[in-house]
Amino acid sequence: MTPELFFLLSSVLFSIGLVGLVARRNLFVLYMSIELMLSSVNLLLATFSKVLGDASGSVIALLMIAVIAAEVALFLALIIHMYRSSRTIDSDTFDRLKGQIND
Amino acid sequence: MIEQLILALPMAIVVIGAFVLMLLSKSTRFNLDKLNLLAVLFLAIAFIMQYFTLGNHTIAFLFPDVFGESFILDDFSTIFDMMFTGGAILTLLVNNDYIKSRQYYSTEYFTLILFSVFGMIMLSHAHELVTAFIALEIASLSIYALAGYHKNNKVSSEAMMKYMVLGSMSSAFFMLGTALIYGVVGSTSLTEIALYTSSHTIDEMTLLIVGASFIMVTIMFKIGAVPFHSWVVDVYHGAPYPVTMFMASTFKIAIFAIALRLYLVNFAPINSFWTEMLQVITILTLLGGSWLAISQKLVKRMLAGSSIVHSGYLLIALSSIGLGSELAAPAIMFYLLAYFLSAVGSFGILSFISVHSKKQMSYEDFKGFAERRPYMALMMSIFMFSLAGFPSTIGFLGKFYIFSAAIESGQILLAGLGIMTAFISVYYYFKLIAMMYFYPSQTPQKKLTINVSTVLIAVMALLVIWGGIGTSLIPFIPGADGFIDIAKQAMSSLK
Amino acid sequence: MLEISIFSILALFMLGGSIAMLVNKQTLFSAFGFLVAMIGLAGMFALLDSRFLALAQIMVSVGAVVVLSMLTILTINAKEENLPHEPNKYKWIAFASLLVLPITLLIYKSTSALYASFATMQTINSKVVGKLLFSEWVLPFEIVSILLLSAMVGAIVIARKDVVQTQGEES
Amino acid sequence: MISLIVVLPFLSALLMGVVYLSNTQKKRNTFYTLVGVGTPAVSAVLSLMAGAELLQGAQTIHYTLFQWVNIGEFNIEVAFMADRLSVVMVAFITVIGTLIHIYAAGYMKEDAAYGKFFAYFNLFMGSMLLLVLADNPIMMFVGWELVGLSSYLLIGFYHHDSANITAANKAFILNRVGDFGFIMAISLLFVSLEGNGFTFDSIEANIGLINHEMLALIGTLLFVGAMGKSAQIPLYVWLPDAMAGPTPVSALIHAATMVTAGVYMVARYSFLYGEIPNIGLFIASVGAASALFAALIASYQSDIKKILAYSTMSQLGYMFIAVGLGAYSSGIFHVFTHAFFKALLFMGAGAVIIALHHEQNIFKMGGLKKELKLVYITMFVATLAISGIPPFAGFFSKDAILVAAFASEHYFIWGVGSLTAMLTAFYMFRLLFLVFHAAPKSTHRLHSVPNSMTYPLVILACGSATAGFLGLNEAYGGGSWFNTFLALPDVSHHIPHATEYMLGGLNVILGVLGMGLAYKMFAKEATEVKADTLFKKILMNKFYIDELYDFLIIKPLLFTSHFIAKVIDPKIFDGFINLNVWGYTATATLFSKLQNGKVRYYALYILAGVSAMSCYMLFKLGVL
Amino acid sequence: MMQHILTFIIFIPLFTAIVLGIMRASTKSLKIGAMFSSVITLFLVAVVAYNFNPDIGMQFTKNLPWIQNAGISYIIGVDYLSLVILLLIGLLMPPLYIYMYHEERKGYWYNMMLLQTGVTGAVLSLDLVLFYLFWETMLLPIFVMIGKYGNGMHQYNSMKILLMTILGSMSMLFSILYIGYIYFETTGMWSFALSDLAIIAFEPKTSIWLAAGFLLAFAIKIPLVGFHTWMAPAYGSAPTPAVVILSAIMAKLGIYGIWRFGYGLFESTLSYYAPTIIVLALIGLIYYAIRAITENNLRKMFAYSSGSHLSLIALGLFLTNIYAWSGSLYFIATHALASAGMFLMIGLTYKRFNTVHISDLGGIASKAPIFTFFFAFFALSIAGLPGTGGFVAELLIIIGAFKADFWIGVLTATTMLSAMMYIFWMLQRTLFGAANKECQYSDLTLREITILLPLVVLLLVTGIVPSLFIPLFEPQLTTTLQDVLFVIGGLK
Repeated sequence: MTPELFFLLSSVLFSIGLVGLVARRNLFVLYMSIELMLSSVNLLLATFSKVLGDASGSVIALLMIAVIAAEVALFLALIIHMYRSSRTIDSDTFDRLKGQIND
Repeated sequence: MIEQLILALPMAIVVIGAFVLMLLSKSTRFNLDKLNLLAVLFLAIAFIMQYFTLGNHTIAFLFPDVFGESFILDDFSTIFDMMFTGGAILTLLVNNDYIKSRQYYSTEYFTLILFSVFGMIMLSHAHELVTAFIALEIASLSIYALAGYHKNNKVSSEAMMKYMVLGSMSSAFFMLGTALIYGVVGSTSLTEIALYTSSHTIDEMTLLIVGASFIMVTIMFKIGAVPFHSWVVDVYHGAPYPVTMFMASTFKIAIFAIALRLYLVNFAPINSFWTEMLQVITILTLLGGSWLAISQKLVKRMLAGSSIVHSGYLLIALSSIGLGSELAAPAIMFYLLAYFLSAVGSFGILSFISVHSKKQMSYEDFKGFAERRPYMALMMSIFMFSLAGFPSTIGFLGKFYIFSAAIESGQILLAGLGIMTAFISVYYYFKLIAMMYFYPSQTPQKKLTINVSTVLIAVMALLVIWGGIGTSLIPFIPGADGFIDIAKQAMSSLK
Repeated sequence: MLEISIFSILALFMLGGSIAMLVNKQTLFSAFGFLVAMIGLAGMFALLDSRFLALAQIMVSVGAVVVLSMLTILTINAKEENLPHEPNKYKWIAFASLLVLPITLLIYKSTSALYASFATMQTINSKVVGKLLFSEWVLPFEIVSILLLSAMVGAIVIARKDVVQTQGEES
Repeated sequence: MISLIVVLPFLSALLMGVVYLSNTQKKRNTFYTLVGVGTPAVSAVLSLMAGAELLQGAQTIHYTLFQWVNIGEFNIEVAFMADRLSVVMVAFITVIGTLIHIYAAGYMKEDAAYGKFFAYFNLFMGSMLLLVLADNPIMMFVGWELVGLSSYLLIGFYHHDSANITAANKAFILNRVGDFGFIMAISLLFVSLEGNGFTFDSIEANIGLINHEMLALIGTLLFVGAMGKSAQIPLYVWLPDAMAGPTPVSALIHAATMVTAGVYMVARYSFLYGEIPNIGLFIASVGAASALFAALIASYQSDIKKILAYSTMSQLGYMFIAVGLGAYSSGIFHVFTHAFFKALLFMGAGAVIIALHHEQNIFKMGGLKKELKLVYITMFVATLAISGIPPFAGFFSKDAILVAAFASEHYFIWGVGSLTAMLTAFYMFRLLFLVFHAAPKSTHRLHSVPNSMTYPLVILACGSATAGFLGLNEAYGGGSWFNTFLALPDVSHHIPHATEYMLGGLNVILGVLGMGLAYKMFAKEATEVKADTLFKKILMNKFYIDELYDFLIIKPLLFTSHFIAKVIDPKIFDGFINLNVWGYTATATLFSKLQNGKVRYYALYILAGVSAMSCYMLFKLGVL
Repeated sequence: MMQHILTFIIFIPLFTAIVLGIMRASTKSLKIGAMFSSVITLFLVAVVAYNFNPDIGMQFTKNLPWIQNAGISYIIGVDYLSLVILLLIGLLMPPLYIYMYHEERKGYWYNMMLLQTGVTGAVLSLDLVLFYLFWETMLLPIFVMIGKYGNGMHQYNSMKILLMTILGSMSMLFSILYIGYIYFETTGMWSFALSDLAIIAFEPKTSIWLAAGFLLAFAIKIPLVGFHTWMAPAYGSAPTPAVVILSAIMAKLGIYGIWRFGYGLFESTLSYYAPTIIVLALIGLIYYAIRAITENNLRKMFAYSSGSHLSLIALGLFLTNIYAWSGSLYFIATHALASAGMFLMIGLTYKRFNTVHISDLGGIASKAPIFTFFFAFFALSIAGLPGTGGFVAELLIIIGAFKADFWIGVLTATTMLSAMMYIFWMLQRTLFGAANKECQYSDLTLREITILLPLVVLLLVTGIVPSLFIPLFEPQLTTTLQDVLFVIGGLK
């Protein structure tokens, strides 16, 4: 058992999160992608914790879970609000602000 | 112990203020005016206390026995604190009329502002990456919420959505970087990191460099460097004026607090690695920012685009630091001061105007402004001069320093490009002046309103001028030299 | 060997879950994928001897976050036609994957180059975490509470249905 | 004292100008007449006194008014020098000038801008005197230019008619072309003298410092100046048009004084031209060509003043023949005599024009010898003089020139000169016969001619008749007093008296021949010439020189100007700038198109940025 | 008092403007205040000129540290060169204010006062950054005046002049910063004082780039051919007081800049650029003149005329001999007077006939003789007629040109022809010919004559007795020139 696999896994997860962020238009998926990215960092931290034999990494990951929770609160509120005001969760429909705006 | 408590007090007051305001939110006895005053009161006390701690820091860390070395106390952070609290005070006071004219403002507005100020203060004091990250998140999350404060406005909501999605994305990079650095150093304390970087060669620090670079991505994102800039214009546009003002001036500066600390101290040995990357980003930022700014029709969007350009100037200095310029660090500090004053002023005027008009101010709307409100127009011109780097304003001295630093570090081309973009910026800033002055007004002259907002804007305008031409020959009043001294003092305390 | 196989299974779950999250059109299916990935992550934490973390992951991420999001999804109950129509989804995914490749490689290569083996350490249980949390990490821990508070305030502000309805107001 | 000669007219011009401008409506004819005619008279007296002083043996009179410029070695004073040459010039300029002023007082008396006229007139007098009395080339140039200016003002005196202004412009511009040569010449002269003073005296003393090529160049350029002022080929076209001015102006400026400035200048620089005989020959050739050319044109003109103008040009040609060939005294002598009879002719013509209600076409005149008896007689004298009939002044001066040409063995020039003499007699008598003898064409009552206009005619007629005797040379039993007095460095060739008599006789014969021809053709009955043959057509259109200038210079200039305005400035210079601006804004627009409002694109940009950074790090750090 | 006199001269107008602005003065008190400030500055300028010692260099100097951290100091002083322009500014402002007497728009007056401070400061400052400050400051009022009070496409044109000028200023700023850095590198201190910087020896290659930065700014301001497309539109659109200052003072500051900073900092490098600039100047001399011939707008015509003559001045400056130099300096003064007069006349024309287009004018001479006299006088003095100062200057430059090179001399002498080509045809079409019946002809009023008469007298005095003025600048000009020649010669 080597840490290499963990590293690989977490980097792949991080990347999947990034891809989801770029490729999808569903606000929920966007939000989950971000959570996935942060979670993959948690995995990385836990791995380091074990690699270094230092519990601090895990503590950081713990704090990070709290941060994720905070973001979740805001994100869910956002999604609800966006859906409520526009009846859609398609991020592409929110494009009133762009390059040159005349109004 | 008491001494330490006193030093911690400004921060504590801000957060206590946030709590108090939060608790008062359901009380009917407090209207917006009073809440505003209360918030300003808290911030003002914090500001004054920060002012008095300036220059006599006998201890380096707050409660080292409890917090370890995660909360640093130095002039650098204190000066930043003063800018944050000052910026928040100005935001609140200048926009007093504005928020009263909009019905959607409620008490949470003040709470969120105070929370974000708290986050920024933490950010500038943080001497530990996780603390810094959390502080950044506090500030960011509050501002995400603030950006979408006008919820009935789809544009505002959209801005919030964009800001939140992209901001969280960039935060993930910060966290990733932190994790990687933790993996290398075994600690996230900046002290340890500095120790590590100074005792290893660049070749040994591959992972640390990767981690630090991911942290830099976040910083670049927050200051709006190209290609991480795309949110800036839209979010500045969508957010309500007070929030835009707060973001453009205060929050942007907060990012530099951590960026400079990391860059100048902890990552100093690996700076040289970044030089080329930074230069490319700088060039892109300067060009992209001015491209964006020049093609806008709304003044707010133009200012947003130009704020990207200003980040570009700061990046010039940042890369000069890596090349060993001695001027660059105080230059950044001074430029931040200059930009702070000018941006607060210009956005303040925009929001002041918007008190009575409900639409976004485009260039066209400024036609005849000088006839309607001659004093406002004059002050707006002063801020535009300063942003354009016209001499006799503080903006000129800021650019002067930045470009001197670039030349000192041998980045002639960057300095040249900077001057070119400054030239282009003259176009879009002076276009506004032209609109204000060159066209007759359709509506008659408005009466001169003297209230807190206008007085503060006038004070800002005077400071902008005084910071550019003020001389220290006049006793008791520090001139431009005073500002530079502050910048130098901040930087020298960093080492 | 056991660890490897557990790891493999968990990793498969996680990858499968996250890919499901990535490609599914139905939001609820995506959320299920995400749930699977999160549970897998908890397993991974356990595998890495961070029991407290695993617990926290189950409780917070799975128990609170994902469930909350599912609740939200169900509350919104977006109909088929309200979901985004994404004709070029896979093209985008392919393109983004291509762009993401260097980042993945960079993280993976640079980390794995540095560490090839685990250190032997005791299991990180709540005692260890608690000790650390209240000694070394007390400041971040303190301010995380403020973060949560501010996020709460923010969420309330955003999600609250406003009494005042002034449509058409710009800026 | 001699400074007063110059300064007085200027002051009076200033005075009258101010008085005139203070109230243009008010008639103050007495005041203007008093000041305007008085000052030249005072100048005349003063210059005669100066002449007397010189006659008593004084060499030159110098007077420095003040320092003008003193920079480096360029040390110029406003100083006057009355040597024999300049005194002669000054004397006849002031005397004849005074007469013309008197005449003008009559001629212009009904003009509303009487005061302005005299202000200009005195300005001209001052300038001309400055030119003549100048002690250094710079001051001479100042006078030279001011003469041009006042000429411009006077030609354009009737400014409501745009054609007159065109004529004035033409005069000034062609003069300025000459000045262009002049100023180059004096600059070169100064530069090549390397700071050995810049008065005429010191130039003469140091002329040896300059190499021969440079001298030739300077001489040529100086002569370009003279061409402009003295209306020689190719810069003569302004002179006929300049007749648009009032007749006294034509008399004073375009006959007696200004146009002779070129001759005076060459004589002034005689020490220089003495070193470069080739250039002298060139001058003589141009003079000869101009003389013949002008005479030919004059023979086919119908405007009385234009005929006289061409005749002036022709006579100036003679003078240049003289000075070119080194016979400076003869040249100046001809200037002197010519001043009398040409002024007289113009004034007579003016009287005729006034009498005929401003009719200038000679074919519409006729039979005036009874009505304008005095005018007829005086003009007859003048015509005889200009035709070179002894003993009138013209004979002696012209003869001297032709003799000099013959003696210097430039027979071709001599031949041209003689032919021109015949033509001169022809066209002058053609004029005389058509105006006074031929049958009257109109029955209008004649306009009365005031006395102030006729008395000067008489005085000038006396001068025309007798002035020649001043320069009577040994062959005719005189002592060449004029030449002796001038003491110019003439190139002398001794030829036998017999040859001189022969040449003189030939001249008389040619003159009489021309006169006879004119009598035969025009005395009784004459019809206007028609441009029926090519030759006539060319002559009547003055060899199409105006058109040539128009085609070669004016059209290209205007075209270039339009081309710059339409193409170079907007398309090239501004075009370059606008292209840059366009390129920049186009890029900016493209760039802001990237800002398409969709959040995933924004994420994509960030991802691309991070990805690029990662690539860079992958390679730079050697992770791969 | 004496050591602060220049400071007063610079700041009195600005101070007046600020005080009046704060007091929210009425138009009338604004007028009086502006007039008063201009008269006081004129008096102070006269005091300076009276106490000026032509035999020593910088005088009345004042050196104060300003922004010490950046090595920027407040150094002002006057020498032969600045004195000439200072006198011009002092002399021109009161007549301009009298000209503007009926102007009721307050912005006019404020801008003019600011403008005066700008140009005076630029002329007197001896610190590069201070100079840059004033250099930019003087652009602002022009920008506003053209844009706000101009005519035609004034908004566009004012933006054009602003941007083109600032392009130059930015390049100059770059050079200034670089020079400061070089000084820092060699001495370890920051300083932008001209006297400090003059002692550093630049590397030739660097020096070429640095000089280019300065020259670009000045070439645009002059403007040399190729940098000129802002000129005609700006002059065409600008209101009369602005155009007078533009042509009479600001364009000269381009020359002044080369003289002071170009020759003060990189004598030898300028000789590297001299051929190019001489060629440009010669082209400009003829190009602008030809362009002016068919120009229908009087303002634009004299804009081109200004360009032509400023090219001549620039030419004289780069010929580096005593005649050309003193000619250039003299021309700065006389051309300023003449063009000021000319543009004032054009302004008066506009007031009367509501047009500055030649094709709409004509026949003024028969109706308004005094007007005609002044108009023609200024036009002719621009053409360099003897008796006016312009002639002396042109003569000196031509002599200098011939001293330098025969062909340069020949081309320079064409100035005799070039000005005349457009001026006389213009006079013919505007003043003479048949009167246009639609125009309301009225002759100059006494107030207008008082504006113009001093200019006429000055032009005549400078033309007739130049020796009154030459001793003011000749000794130091010679010394400076010798220094320059020594450096150039020392390198060869």
